[in-house]
Amino acid sequence: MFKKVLIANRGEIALRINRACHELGVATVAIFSEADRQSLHVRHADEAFCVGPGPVMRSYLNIPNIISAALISGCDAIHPGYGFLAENARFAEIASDHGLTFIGPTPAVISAMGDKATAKRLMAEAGVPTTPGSDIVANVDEARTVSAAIGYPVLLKATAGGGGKGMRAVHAPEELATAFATAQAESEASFKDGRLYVEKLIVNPRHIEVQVLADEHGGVVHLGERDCSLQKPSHQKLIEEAPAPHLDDALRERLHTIATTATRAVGYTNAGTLEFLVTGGDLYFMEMNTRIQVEHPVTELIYGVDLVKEQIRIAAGEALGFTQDDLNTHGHAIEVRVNAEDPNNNFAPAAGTLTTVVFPGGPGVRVDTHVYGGATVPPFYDSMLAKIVAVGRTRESAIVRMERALAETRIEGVKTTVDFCADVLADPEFRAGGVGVAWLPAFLARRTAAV
Amino acid sequence: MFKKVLIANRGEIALRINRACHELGVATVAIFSEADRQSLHVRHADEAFCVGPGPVMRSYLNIPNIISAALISGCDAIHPGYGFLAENARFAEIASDHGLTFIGPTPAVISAMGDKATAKRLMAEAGVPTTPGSDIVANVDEARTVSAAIGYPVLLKATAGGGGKGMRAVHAPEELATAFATAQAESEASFKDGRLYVEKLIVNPRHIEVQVLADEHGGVVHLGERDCSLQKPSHQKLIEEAPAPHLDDALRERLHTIATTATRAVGYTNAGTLEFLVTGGDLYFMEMNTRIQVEHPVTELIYGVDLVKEQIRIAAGEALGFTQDDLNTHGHAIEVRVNAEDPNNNFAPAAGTLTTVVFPGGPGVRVDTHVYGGATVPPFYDSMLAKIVAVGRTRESAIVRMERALAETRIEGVKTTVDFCADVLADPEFRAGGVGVAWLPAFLARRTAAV
Amino acid sequence: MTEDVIAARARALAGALTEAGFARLRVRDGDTEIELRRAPGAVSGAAPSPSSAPAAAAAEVADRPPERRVEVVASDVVGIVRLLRPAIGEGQELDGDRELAYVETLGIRNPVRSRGGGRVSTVFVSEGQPVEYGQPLFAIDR
Amino acid sequence: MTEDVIAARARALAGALTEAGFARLRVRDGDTEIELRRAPGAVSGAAPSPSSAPAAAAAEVADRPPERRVEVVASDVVGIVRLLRPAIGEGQELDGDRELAYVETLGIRNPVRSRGGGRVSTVFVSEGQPVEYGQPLFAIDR
Repeated sequence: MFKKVLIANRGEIALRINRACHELGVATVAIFSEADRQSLHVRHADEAFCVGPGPVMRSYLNIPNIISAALISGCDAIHPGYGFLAENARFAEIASDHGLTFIGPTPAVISAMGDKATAKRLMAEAGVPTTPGSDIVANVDEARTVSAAIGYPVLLKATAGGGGKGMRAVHAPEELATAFATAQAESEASFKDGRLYVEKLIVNPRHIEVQVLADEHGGVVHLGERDCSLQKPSHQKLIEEAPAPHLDDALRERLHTIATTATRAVGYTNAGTLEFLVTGGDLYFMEMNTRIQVEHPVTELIYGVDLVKEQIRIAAGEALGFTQDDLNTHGHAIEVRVNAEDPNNNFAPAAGTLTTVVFPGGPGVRVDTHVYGGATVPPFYDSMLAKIVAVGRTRESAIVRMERALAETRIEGVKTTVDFCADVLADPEFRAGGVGVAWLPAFLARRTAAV
Repeated sequence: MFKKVLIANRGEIALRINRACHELGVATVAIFSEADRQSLHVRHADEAFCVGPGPVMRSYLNIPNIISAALISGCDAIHPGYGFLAENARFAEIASDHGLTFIGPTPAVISAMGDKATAKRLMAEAGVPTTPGSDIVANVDEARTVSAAIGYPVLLKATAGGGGKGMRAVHAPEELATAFATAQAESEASFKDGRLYVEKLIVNPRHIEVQVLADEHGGVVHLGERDCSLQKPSHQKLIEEAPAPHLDDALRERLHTIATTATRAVGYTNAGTLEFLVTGGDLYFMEMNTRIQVEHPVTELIYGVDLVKEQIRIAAGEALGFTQDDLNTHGHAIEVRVNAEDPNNNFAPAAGTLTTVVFPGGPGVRVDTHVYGGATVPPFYDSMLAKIVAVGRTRESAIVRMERALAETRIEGVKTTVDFCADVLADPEFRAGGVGVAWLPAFLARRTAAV
Repeated sequence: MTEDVIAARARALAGALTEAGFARLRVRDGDTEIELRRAPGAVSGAAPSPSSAPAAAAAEVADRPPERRVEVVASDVVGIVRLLRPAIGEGQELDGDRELAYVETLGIRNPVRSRGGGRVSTVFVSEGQPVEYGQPLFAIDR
Repeated sequence: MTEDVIAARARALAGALTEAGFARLRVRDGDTEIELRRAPGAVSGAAPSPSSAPAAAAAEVADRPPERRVEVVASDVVGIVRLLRPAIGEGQELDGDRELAYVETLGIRNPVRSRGGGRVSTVFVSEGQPVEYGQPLFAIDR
């Protein structure tokens, strides 16, 4: 096991990793920007280094300063969390070059999965169903030929993409040229890589992802699926649950089998998530996230497995302490993201000081947060303040528990997503379960119209 | 199921009951004293009635005002929580007379178990091992005869007793007269009942209790045992865990069997706890608590059963939804009581305003509390601010998790038991597991000497 | 100050008074001074049961100028208000201590007394209304 | 104010400055006034990588009376301090902009410059010492 781990992140996930390290008896080093000096993730770590000013380019993405902090403090490993440098193969490589274990898969796998077109090709080769589509298209003419073959509507996607950037839906041939130019420009601006590929546009699919763990000795297990179909119009997830409701048993098993097969095929190690679009009885591989996900707690609560501890154990060379047969689930879990955002104004992020902070407690409720009464929300970072997770014996009991948890939550000083999420939970269609990714934007539009 | 329940309590247990009711779709009515107007238990209930000023005799023990509040608000049941009126048979009777279901056993059973000598006799009749001792002794001479027969050391105990009041250890015949007079006077003053009985004094036993649930249709189950041996010199529990460590399997099973047998024998219904003294391979029935216990969450966490919801369901006439065979445990849980007390000054209670309140979160941690940053701690009530509960796969992992949870906890404005409990958890003897009730006072003395 | 404000402030101050464990509290706010005194019998936990507790908690409120003393009579039980027949009305002159109403709790009628003479300036409650502990019932100009 | 206090206050103020997103901050406290200005290049996220960022963040502290301007030179990287040989010492006069030390980060030596003349009043660090971003290295009387 490692002696000391540098946590290359901030916020709730930095605290989450700090908890896992401390429970494993591993010392921790936090990094922080000048804007985060008062943050809980700094307070709870054994050591902490300021790595730069508030803006992420100069602090949380500042590779030399972060690696330097790890070396100076005598760390033997780095946990990247999610976001920031978590899927940066170059960062993993530099860490490795300096004798630091990167807690995640190998740089080669990060790199292959990070390039969406490559990932799709590799998965197809491993027998994983992928959305009908092309490899990288050189220009708009090639895109037109391919789109005609696939049949409209299609999606233009950036191979370096993520978070919906460099992505455009095209419903008819005459829209293609403009969409191509826009997507290419956006991708170039966001990722310094303007390469695009074409994919069949699946209308209102469900977003279902499978959690896997793979050790460095050939051990691979899945920890079931999560339904992340409740996404804001920006495609950011807002409410997640596990298991996915109303999923045909055969389809569920197929998802799990495909995930473990693919994990083995690409030589994956550590924790990872394969994202699928599911529509009717069909599933299509979308992408593989080579890191811990924000929504990992819903899986932890029903499997009783600490995924972050497993990440660290795997990176330290340990074999998984369980096989697929040892894993079973209890009940249903649901997560709500409490963001400092205004749901009545396009989820515009809000910064400020939290005057009141009261989180829920009691049975079946887990809160992961880095904020507290009096904390400031800096303007530089992700707007997530907390994850509230509820577990119950059934989906309905988990939802009811979440409703009472949200009713107990009081955050003042900034606008949050708490009340909006409570409205979602109360909606009969959500309650029935199994909605697609188009549901939440439609709900939002209905709600806005009603106000 | 009930439509509306009056919660005849305050603090964290009032919130706990409020949570259970809301998750069952039952409306709630809180009661509060003038000193608790700003408390969370008032804020989260659907309705709330002020029943009197701060002192408990005029508010939380004010039976007419409480029953009146229940009737005025249209409640059909009352949940008493623990403490206050929870084991007051007369209150249960008055509630019943006014058409309100008392969520607990029948007044007759409360009354029988509340009288310690009667309870002991009933248990002995049911074949439960009890401490060698007497029925009520009329005077000091009778006490002397009985004590000689039992053999010193003995305990003089008040039949109406509780919380160590009216209890005296007697190590030799010449101490008896003084001890008898003191215990009698104390019991008379505390309970208006000076009757005493004599019991063999078990030196440094473990305090192990068994949780039972019994419905009104003959269904009885146990939910295993809790080890509550970590008690302050005042005999108040401080740290509890489940299951009890290093307990011989045969002895554990005997405890469980005796508990369910006794529960049936006394016609018990609802949730109850049988407390035993355990020493070596012997066990002795001590008393039965006819209510939910403070430390119930450790059982909930390893059994996955919501005990307060079960209480409500049973009182509403439902049959238990599971049998003994359906129940099984996962892992180990530990609870730390965060009290507003100064461990360096005989756990003297502290009142004041909580300037900073940060509770722990993340995986495997549950917090039950009614306090928040800015809340005041009134001088009238129990000093418990919160219960922090940690669950892990093993005892060691639960303890380690609790250590990191306590490290995350920050309460400023009053002195608390947090650091003291962290010291207890770090002690090798505690870590080894299975200490007796004399251990914590000895640890306290060692710690005080070291300071 | 309106009677509503007097009642609200009196209740808030009564809470503070009890929490602080003091017998008297005076607050000056601009031209207005509010003084609260705990009713003589209403001391900490002395009464074994509320029905034997002395008459309703009193909150005295003084507004100046003009020189006016308003005393709020509050309920010291949880129950249902029963007005007298005929009911005491606003503007009614009281020539000394007298009954103003009852609050019924579990069938027991707890009398509400004026504890002195004056003019009833406000009746805060109506027949059959549920009231909690400390809830203002009448305001009396002394 | 002692140099320790100057350093501590300068760092605290620098944090506040960044959080608030302002370029200049002045605090008067009794006889003492501390003024901080963000170093011209150190603006929000403009620099693509820290090694190409302009010279160290500067914190100017003015104590009056007497009329004295102290400028604190801080590290803008995380690394190990390498003093010059011979090392710049306290009391040393600088006749203009010059190198004071290096901070070594992953084998790269990041020069620390005085950005003007003056007298070195304090050396906060020693050879081989690890420093974080924003950590004061030298105080210079201008």
